[in-house]
Amino acid sequence: MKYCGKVVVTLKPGVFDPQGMTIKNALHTLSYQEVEEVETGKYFRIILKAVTKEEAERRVQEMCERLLANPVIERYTFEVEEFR
Amino acid sequence: MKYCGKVVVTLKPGVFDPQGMTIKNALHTLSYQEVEEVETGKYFRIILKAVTKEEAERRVQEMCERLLANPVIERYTFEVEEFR
Amino acid sequence: MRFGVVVFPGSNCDYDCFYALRDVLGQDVVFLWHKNTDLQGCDCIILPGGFSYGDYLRTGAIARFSPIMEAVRDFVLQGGLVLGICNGFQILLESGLLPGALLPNRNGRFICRYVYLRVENANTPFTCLCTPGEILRIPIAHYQGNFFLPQDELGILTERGQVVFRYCGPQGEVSEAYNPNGSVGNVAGIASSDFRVMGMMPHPERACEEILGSVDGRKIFLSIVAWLEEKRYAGCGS
Amino acid sequence: MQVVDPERVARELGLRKGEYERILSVLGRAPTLTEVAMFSVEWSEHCGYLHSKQWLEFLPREGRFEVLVGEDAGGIVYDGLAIVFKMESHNHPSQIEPKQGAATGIGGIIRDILGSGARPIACLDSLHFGPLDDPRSCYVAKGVVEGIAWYGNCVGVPTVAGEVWFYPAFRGNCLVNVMCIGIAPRGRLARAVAKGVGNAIMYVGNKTGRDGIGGCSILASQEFGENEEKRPSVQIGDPFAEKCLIEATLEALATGYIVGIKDMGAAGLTCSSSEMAAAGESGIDINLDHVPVREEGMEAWEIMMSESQERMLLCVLKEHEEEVRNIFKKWGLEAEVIGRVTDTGRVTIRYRGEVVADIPAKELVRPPVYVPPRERPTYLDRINDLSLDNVPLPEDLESAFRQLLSSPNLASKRWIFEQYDHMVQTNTVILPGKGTVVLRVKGKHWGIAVTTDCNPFYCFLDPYRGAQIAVAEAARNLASCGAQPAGVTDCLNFGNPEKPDRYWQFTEAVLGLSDACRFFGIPVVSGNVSFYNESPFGAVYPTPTIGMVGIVEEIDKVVGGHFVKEGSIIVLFGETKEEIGGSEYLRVVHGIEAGPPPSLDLSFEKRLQEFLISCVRDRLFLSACDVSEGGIAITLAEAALSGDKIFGVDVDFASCGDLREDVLLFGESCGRVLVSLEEEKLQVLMDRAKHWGIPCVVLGKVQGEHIVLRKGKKTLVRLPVSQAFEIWEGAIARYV
Ligand SMILES: Nc1ncnc2c1ncn2[C@@H]1O[C@H](COP(=O)(O)OP(=O)(O)O)[C@@H](O)[C@H]1O
Ligand SMILES: [Mg+2]
Repeated sequence: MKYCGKVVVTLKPGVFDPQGMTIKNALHTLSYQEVEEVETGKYFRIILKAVTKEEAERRVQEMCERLLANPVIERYTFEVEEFR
Repeated sequence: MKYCGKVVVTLKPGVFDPQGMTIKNALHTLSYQEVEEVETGKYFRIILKAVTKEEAERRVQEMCERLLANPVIERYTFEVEEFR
Repeated sequence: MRFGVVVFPGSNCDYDCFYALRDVLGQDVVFLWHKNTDLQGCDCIILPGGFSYGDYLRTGAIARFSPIMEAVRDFVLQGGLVLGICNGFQILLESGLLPGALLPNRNGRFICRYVYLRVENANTPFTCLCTPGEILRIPIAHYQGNFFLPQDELGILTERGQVVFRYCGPQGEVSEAYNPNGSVGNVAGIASSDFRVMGMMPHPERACEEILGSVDGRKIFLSIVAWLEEKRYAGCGS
Repeated sequence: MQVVDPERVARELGLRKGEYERILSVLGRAPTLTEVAMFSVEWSEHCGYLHSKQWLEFLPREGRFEVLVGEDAGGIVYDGLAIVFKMESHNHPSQIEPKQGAATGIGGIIRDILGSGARPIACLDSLHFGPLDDPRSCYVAKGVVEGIAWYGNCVGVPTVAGEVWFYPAFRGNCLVNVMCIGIAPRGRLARAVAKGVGNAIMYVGNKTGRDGIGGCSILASQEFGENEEKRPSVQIGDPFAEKCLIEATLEALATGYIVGIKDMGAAGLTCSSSEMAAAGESGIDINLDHVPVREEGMEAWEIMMSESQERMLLCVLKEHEEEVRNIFKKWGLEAEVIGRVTDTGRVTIRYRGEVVADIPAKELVRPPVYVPPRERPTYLDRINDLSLDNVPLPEDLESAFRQLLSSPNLASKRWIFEQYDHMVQTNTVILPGKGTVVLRVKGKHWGIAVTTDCNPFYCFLDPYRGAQIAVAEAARNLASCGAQPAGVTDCLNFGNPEKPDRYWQFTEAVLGLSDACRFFGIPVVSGNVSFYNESPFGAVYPTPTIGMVGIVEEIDKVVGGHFVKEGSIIVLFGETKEEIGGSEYLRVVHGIEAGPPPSLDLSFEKRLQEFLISCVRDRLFLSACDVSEGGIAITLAEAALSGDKIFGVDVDFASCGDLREDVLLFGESCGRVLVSLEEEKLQVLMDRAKHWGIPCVVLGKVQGEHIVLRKGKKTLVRLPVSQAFEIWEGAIARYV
């Protein structure tokens, strides 16, 4: 079976996000004054083989812990679905 | 009212994603052999004011078109929900 | 006494370090390929600057899994000296050999320029030839040099003297005006609690020759030499 | 197989009717789809130089030093070392996707240098954008700089110098010209040949995808429309792979098993295979089934046309394929034998068991030549009739001075070069922003000075003289720091050559470039032509960008452009004439865009260059920089503001002749250089200048906290240096 894991890695609260700031300013310049906050993050879409969805989830979580996110500054969320 | 738009920008299919490839290789080295593909993208979380959800959606879509994604190489998806 | 400069794919200051050590300072130095685990009897390992694995994902995130990093970890446990410069610093943080993380620069851009550093602790193997408070002029060149550590942890680090360099003005003023990248407390370099591992964003190897505009970087390499010599002379670690 | 009409495909890929007929006669049959694709890229303007080749033959190829003209890059030899350099454009991709477009431009030019067997040691960039207050232009400018920074910094080749211009003419079509310099021992240079029957053709680097298909035939060889269809031709750069490719390639070359090498840039595998075969008087037989591909189901023509980046084609001595392969594998790159050298003289391409192309290599690399009509544009007479009487003398010259200081064309470029790692490889002796950039060569006592120059507005006013001024300025820049001009590379950016007025601009500029280089004895060792730089806003200014490399004989004697010592004497060489046409002053302060551009005296320039070199050799100067755009006033400001320490100046123009004050301050007469020196060397210098016939006046001193510019008793400008610095340093950053 194939699964697709979608991972979002964002900065922890309190960690300065210069990119988000720059984009917010740019949006203001483009006259999107209503924007109050922009937070940036990384997105990964991982196609993997696994026997069950649970296994796929376990593996994706491990990948997040070990490689995709740096726990000092980042946190992650993910979801896994069947892929066809 | 406040809304939260979550935007994911990824490369168009067929556009080379060197990051994804390098991460895939790294995952293989870390013995996640089951990984078949890694695609990278950018994630933005935008908090904005709007009168209705529809308006918020329209504005977020505009921001994607005008700033967050370059249609030459990228595409985007987003969802908007109420924020409190 | 021998230096080893680790070569990761994407390192690009490896040769600059090698050149500074061998051709300018006359030291014995070898390259260490990241896939090997034999440290070839080196007394000090240098993780050089550059873009290991293109900085794809995060700076240093992939390089820290290179086989040589296992050996470096053991080497540290045995009291060996490790200096991480720029990308090397980032790798040390990702490996957990030093605390904290490096975020993108506050202005969101790459910055290449000379900065001034104040030596906060002159009692480390990497600064023992400096005087406390001495000011060094050394270039930076990075996109992610914005050092981050939660405030309480920074307090402890400072207390223990692990903050080795801070960005400062030409007279040693440590202030926001002289903070190029937004680092907490203007931190430019830190050491481990046993002072055997140091990471710094500025590039001492770029400041070893008069013709390049500064020789202040020599102090760092020569401190290592002096410290190792003394240790050898004493016959044991200090 | 699907039935397609090759003639229709040929048309769609941009081949002209006569060209299709020539293909028929070359092959003696109808071409296959793959063959049409191969001809279309090889005979595109970008690869085939259809409209420019015959003009480029005028360019001088000889100079003071031994000249190397290779397949992809050229260079000079000094002290047994080959210094190879080349410039190339990446205009259209950068306009569409600024970051990736510019990044892949850097990647491409680095591979060109690498293909000659040299280690890339520095890059330069010459950039032309629309005004920064135009949002799209600002976006393009930011993206381009970011792309160059990202790619260049990551591969570890310092971007050490360049230039940047902002004019409305570049709004719809920016120019991104990038130059790379490499060095190698003379005997170690590689060639782009395939020879020795049975030797392997090896593909190395990244995998092939569908990116950039038709990039050079379509993107770089046609005008810019609003045509969305052309857009997917942009590629994504992979600087990490490029860095590994550099190291692996140099390691492979050192084994001695590499017979030939060529980068797969524009026109990809088609161009590299056919040109290597033709250069080696050989044939090549390639099986595309062995090409590492990134996507499934790629057609033969797609593989042949793909412009995927970070790839090279090698010709490897047979029976040594494994050794070479292992080097690339060690660096994590693809390396596959995809074919063999034959003696048929043909490029034979097989795919899935069929021969999909079979073309005589020599025919493929002999594109048609066109010399369309050319005609002097009518705007020239209208725009070159400036009379000083129609230019009112501003009452407040200080405010004009401030205005110029904050013009992005004249302001500090720190915002740009600080984003570039200009120090990696630890060779940069004079840093950007501090005069002409100088690189040392490790283990030698000499060094290399580099610059790019071209004022596109001058070229618009007079392409012939504009090109000559570009050459003269570049040479003057080099000579100011003590370097002997040694070689030129160029990048000729023009509009649609099929329009007679654009073509005239092109031919005039080439002749100007060629005459000036020949006069100075500086060979043009390499270059690039970029046509079709037009958008719905019109054609760009004609822009023949000059990249010049010079030799500094004694590296420890070079001087920078900035003042270094309080109390030193400021001297101006050269004559200030009543010239204001084409100046930034006229444009910015009066809103007048008119010429003629300043006059140029080539023989004086040549004498001045030699004089400067001799003075630097004898350590007469503390600093030296040439006077160009913005005139003496701006040059003084630059010299005062660009050092590690900021200085004031006190200068009197009384002895510069009886000229209008604005002309004195802001006129852009050629052939002038501003130096500072110790007072005790003044007499020696004056005597020497007299002996050489170089006009020389003492302007004043480096001193105080103000920029003070006077004419006799009258103070024209008196601005605190701190204020001047703020204006000048912040001008570009204000927009971005
Ligand atoms: N696009 C650029 N990239 C890198 N360096 C640049 C760029 N534009 C300008 N510079 C640097 O900024 C300094 C000033 O630029 P400019 O005024 O054009 O130089 P010059 O007076 O030599 O013609 C030079 O050192 C130049 O190399
Ligand atoms: Mg210039």
